[in-house]
Amino acid sequence: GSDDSGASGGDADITFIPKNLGNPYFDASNTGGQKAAKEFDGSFKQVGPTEATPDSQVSFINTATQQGAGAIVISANDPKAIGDALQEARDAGTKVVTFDSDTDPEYRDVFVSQADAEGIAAKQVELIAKAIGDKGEVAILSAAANATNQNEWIKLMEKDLAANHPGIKLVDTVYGNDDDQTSFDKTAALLQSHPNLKGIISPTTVGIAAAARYLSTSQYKGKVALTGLGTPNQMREYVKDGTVESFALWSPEDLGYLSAYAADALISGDITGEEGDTFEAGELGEYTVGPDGLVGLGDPTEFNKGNIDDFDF
Amino acid sequence: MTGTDGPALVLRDVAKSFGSVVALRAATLAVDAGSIHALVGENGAGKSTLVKIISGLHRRDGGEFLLEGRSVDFRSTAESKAAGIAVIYQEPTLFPDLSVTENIFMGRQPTGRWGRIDRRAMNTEAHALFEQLGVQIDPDRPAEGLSIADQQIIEIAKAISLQARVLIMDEPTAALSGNEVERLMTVARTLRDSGCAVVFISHRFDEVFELCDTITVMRDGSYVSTDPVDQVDVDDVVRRLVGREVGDLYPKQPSEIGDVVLEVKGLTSLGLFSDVDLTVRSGEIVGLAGLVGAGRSEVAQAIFGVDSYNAGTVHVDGRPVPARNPVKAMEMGIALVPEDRRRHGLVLEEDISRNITSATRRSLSHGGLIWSALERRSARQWASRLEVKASALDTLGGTLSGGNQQKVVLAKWLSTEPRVLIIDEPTRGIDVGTKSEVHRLLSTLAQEGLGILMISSELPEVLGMADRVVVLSEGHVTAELGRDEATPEAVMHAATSSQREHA
Amino acid sequence: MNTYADSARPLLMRLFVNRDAAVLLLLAVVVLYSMAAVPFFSNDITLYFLLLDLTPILLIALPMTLVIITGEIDLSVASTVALSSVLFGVLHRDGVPILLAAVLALLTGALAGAFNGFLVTKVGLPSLAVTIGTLALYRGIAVGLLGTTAITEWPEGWTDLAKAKIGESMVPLVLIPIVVLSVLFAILLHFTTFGRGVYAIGLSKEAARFSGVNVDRTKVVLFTLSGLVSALAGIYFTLRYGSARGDNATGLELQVIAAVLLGGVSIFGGKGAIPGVLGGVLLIGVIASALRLADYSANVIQILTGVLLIASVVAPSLLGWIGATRQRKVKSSRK
Amino acid sequence: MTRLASLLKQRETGILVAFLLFLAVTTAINPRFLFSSDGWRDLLLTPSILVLLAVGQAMVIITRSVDLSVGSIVALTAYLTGRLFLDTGLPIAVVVVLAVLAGMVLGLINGALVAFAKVPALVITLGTLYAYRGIMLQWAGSDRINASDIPDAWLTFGTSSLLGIPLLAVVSLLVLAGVAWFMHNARAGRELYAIGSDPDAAVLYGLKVKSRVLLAFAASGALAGLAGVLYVSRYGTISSGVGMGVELEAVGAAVIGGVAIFGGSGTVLGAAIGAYLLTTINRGLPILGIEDFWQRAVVGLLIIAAIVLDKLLADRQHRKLLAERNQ
Ligand SMILES: Nc1ncnc2c1ncn2[C@@H]1O[C@H](COP(=O)(O)OP(=O)(O)OP(=O)(O)O)[C@@H](O)[C@H]1O
Ligand SMILES: Nc1ncnc2c1ncn2[C@@H]1O[C@H](COP(=O)(O)OP(=O)(O)OP(=O)(O)O)[C@@H](O)[C@H]1O
Ligand SMILES: [Mg+2]
Ligand SMILES: [Mg+2]
Repeated sequence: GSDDSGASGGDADITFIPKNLGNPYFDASNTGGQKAAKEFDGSFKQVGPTEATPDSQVSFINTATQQGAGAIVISANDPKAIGDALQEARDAGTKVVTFDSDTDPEYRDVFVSQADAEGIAAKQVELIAKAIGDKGEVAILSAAANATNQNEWIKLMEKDLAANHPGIKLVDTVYGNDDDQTSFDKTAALLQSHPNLKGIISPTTVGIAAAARYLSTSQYKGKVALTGLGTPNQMREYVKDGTVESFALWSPEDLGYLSAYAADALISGDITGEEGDTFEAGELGEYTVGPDGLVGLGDPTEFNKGNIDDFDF
Repeated sequence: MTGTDGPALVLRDVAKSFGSVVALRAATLAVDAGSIHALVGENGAGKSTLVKIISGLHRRDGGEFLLEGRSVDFRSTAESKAAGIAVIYQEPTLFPDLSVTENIFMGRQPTGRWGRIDRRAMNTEAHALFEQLGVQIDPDRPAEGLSIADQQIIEIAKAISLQARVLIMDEPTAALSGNEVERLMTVARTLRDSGCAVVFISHRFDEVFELCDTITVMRDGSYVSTDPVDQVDVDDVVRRLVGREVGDLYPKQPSEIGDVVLEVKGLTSLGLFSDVDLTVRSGEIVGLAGLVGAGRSEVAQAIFGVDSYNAGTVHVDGRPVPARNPVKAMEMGIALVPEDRRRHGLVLEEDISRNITSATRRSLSHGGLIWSALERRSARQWASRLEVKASALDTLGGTLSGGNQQKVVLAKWLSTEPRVLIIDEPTRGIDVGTKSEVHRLLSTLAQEGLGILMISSELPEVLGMADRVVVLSEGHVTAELGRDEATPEAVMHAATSSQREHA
Repeated sequence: MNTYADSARPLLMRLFVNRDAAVLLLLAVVVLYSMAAVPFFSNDITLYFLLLDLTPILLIALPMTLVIITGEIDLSVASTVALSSVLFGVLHRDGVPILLAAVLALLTGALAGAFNGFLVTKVGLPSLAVTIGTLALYRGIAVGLLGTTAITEWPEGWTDLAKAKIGESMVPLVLIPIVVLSVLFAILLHFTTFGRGVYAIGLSKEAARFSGVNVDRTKVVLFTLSGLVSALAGIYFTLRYGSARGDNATGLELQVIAAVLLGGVSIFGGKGAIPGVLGGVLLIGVIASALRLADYSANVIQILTGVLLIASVVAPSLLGWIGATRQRKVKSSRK
Repeated sequence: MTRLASLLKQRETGILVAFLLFLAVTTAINPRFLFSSDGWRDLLLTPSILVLLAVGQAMVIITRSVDLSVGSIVALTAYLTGRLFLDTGLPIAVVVVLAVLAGMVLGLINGALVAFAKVPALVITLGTLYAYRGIMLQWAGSDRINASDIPDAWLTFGTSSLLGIPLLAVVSLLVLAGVAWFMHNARAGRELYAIGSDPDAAVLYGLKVKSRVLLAFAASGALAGLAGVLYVSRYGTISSGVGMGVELEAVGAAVIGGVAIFGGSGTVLGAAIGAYLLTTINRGLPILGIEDFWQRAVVGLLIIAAIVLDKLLADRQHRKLLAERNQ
């Protein structure tokens, strides 16, 4: 940045808007954001809808606009639907950072990505291939049918599988809507409709936990592999009892932490979202803005029996 | 312990008001055990309200209420029931989805272990009750679809099985036919003989004088008199009840009979009536007589178009009236004052003004819009023509007494300026004073050239008012009698003759 | 000749002591209080966002009012919004001119409403049950048609229209169709024979039939209108968010019904008026907006919506009960 | 009339036949749907929670009310269960009882508002649907309860079986049997029917309408509370979305099962079968090759088909009664 760092103190007023409230994933990112705000002495709040729909998110974006928030840090429920509201906020001088789930690039200044999509997709394909010996039928248990990030990963995984893993056949994709019960029941249905299923990939924390719970008490335990994205606290039990060999995730807390710093940098004018801009993100060190305003957190971590007890989130 | 040492039931100076409406001022009633006590009064005199106070449905605002000498104050109908009071309300209180047996024993079914209802015992008892009443009703069938008479029987069976010491019947005979009334009276007498105190409310004086031993008259929510039945006659009672002399009950004036206005040919509705032919001329009152259930209301409703029919034609002034289209029928000059005024005639929760104009809205609207001022002007005019007793036009229809409700319905239909008026049971549940007013009105209307088709179950009314009588039995026309031929015997004969013996 | 007063109550009392007046008064109080106490609330942009957010509810509340006054209910409205939104999107995606696509979506909405009406009148089913069924059916078709995708390519001019402001002001353009439709529905309900029929049906279906009201036709018309207006809301929804999705407007039906009931419409039918309903919708919207600005969470807004709805229906009977008790006391002390 | 004939005429029979037919077709296509240990388990287990809610809902609908707040009650009691496990270390039995009692209290609030304020249940429970859910969310914040917070014994309970029948299914069937007995054989149960058949007549008749309405809502609340604890036992995690929208499923199950929405007729058994049919169809559609996305549409069609059929049967019955009377 060109200005001295003193400019970032005091008036950085940051509003976090998660996909929905009551989601532990965003609870963790909230913690990270809060921590960062304390460090750079900004004010922080998290508001959001009770249901993960774009229209309910728009009301909260509008409110932040009215309040003249310094920056909105948001995980988008739709790449387009909240775009105009964000544009409106930017017109009023509010900076917009997306994290976790992006909007179209023109609606925000910076997207803090939990890992680049290719990396996530590749990691999950790698884990499932390892678990089933690179051969057999697999299925995907996703979140909502419209979730941007999920669909992108699924597309990339399909490509990766077709290109590099001819022995693995993706037979079905089902949607658990990030709802425990639905994900649980969908897992049961998957196993029945595909008797030869060898593995399930669930690239969502809610889905993988529900699927693990189903598998752990069913006849398929140990026979059908499960991997995907999950939090260590939710999955610890199933890794220990052998239902799940390994899974991956980045640290949502770090994600929130980094996003808050990115927001602060935007507010203070340290960065504008141009490719090549750099900023300090506290204990995470220096980050550089990539093409299309992308800021990558880093590669996801793989969790397994060996290391899972080292994490607590 | 029958109350030989005093009346079973005493109410003294009971008062009750609903908001600003004073229903009872100072009502008094003393009924002895082993007696059938008539309670008579004009519509709105407060009879039903008194009944509802006795049964605990309403709480009195003031006055005394003694049951077998002890002062009581029921807060719910359950309490009065437990104290031995059975009530047959003006409105039937059956549960249509439940079986007849369950209807009789609801809330006090015989139970066995674990509080399990003993269905067998209940059925046996129901059979016994019906045997005692001499009726054949399947105790297992649901109450839905029962005729009014059968519903009334079930109410009575309920009361008997309660072994009530006080039985109150609020206009139980209003919808019953001759022999059904007879049956009811027999039951009432049996109950009296077993020591029960019976209160009987009715507007039909012949029944009152035949059945009861004592008569209490009420007027305007207050007590007027109590006399043994053999010390008064109908005229005394009527005078006390109305508070003035009542003129002729059937003030039929001769009128000039003109062309046919309504012509019905071969009207048939499967299972209800068939091949009904009818004509009504202008200035003529045609009585449509028959037993309850003969299908008269159905014929009227089919003519007016609220019900459909399978065959036949209806013409007004020679022009065909389309089937199942009441709007068209109204436009062409048919008006129907239905039998059940509280359900079909009025919208109880709407005010007098809107009720009266509800059939003429179309003609009252200007450029498609309705203006309240026009509406009120028309309503005011018709309400005063019929002398509806109310202070303001926004009085709700439901708070009027039966007679005044009937006037509002009449106003509503007369305001459509019909060519032919079909009027179903014009004076059912209406007191004598108002009754003669309604009759005078019908007569005047006929004189003004209106054709009137009058359905009535009261023979004197038919004979007193009609120029011509058409008799319906089991859905078939069994006789058509001129005013001179129409004797009670001739009408009853035709009304009871079945189609088979007729054909 | 008998003379009758127009009313037993004085004119002023009739005007100011009723449900509609109470809702509108409450609305005024809440607005004034929020302007004074909630930061940013008095900005003119508040009104802009408020109206944009409330547009679908305001629109659907109009036919819903009439439907509920006849004693029926339509739970399928939000699903119809989604269905028309998705259909609009699919047609647009497949190259149908956008106006034609809108018209077809509107027609589908009307058809969906008419189907409800058909089941309620001709088959004689209770509307609560019917529309629970079509709630699932219409939403299911919407989700089925689009699957995982959302259609987000819309011509700029159209999406801007949904958010346009009138001139330089902060008043959104959509206010104009809302006002026009509100006036039309108010006239239909309060000043036409059709409207009288609607009330009569709600108070007594049978009596209405005997007075020459075509009960079935009236209901079919209302359900069709309900579907049509819901489809209109669906198109608005699509354009405002630039996104046709199967899960658009999830849960909106309960919000609409809550607002309508808060506005004084009786769930038993026969009672209610358009001004009160508009007041009810705005009241919920204003409270939610003020709470959000005051940084209350969405949960508090939910709780308050629920409590307000209950209070609005319980209050009259509570007041009645208090009145009756007092009257009884006065009477007994007079003795 | 023979017993068999009268059995065939029951409304429940039709829906049971539909259920068995669906089961047969799906199993024919994929035998594992029924003939695998998981298939059999899921068939019985998946509907268990909805059965409880449908039974409660049926009791309320039979009295001519409706309870839209059950989904929110499930959420509140499920979260309460989690908190009790997490914060108090009370024995499981005590926690279960407390959660059921809490559900009952929430139901009583509904019932009291309906019975004493004489306000239609649809409005009241729509209000408490919002209020209870909001309270749960406010209380829980963004806390989530995970399987690791729940005692293992309780989690095992949710997945283990007795003689091949999952315990949760055993619980729900026992509750069903108890309530069915009550509705058929107890005076209070019959009074619920009477009240729903004609509320005005019930008042005139002297039935204790208020306390019976309270009873129905308390029962519905208590069953929702039970559903809440069982939810914890089966799914282990409790998030903000627990039970969202389940109220319409419960009403749908009751209606499909032949409970008349205007009260007075239908049985809790029918409602339970309705719940079985609904959930099983949800699970079975993918096997029939119907894409995930179309499932809701099929469920909707099914609800409509069920009520239309029910109406046609009821009309026929009605005409028969009239004919009997006229002969
Ligand atoms: N619930 C109520 N609310 C308001 N007014 C009422 C109510 N019940 C009765 N009234 C009024 O009280 C008066 C007495 O009515 P009631 O029904 O007791 O008369 P009645 O003698 O039984 O008449 P009828 O012979 O027509 O049955 C009438 O003016 C009636 O309008
Ligand atoms: N409560 C009812 N439910 C169903 N059908 C009825 C009912 N009442 C009457 N019906 C049908 O209509 C036919 C004739 O009915 P209704 O008793 O109204 O005849 P009516 O001659 O008009 O008698 P009235 O006008 O004296 O009461 C009956 O045989 C029956 O089929
Ligand atoms: Mg009376
Ligand atoms: Mg009749």
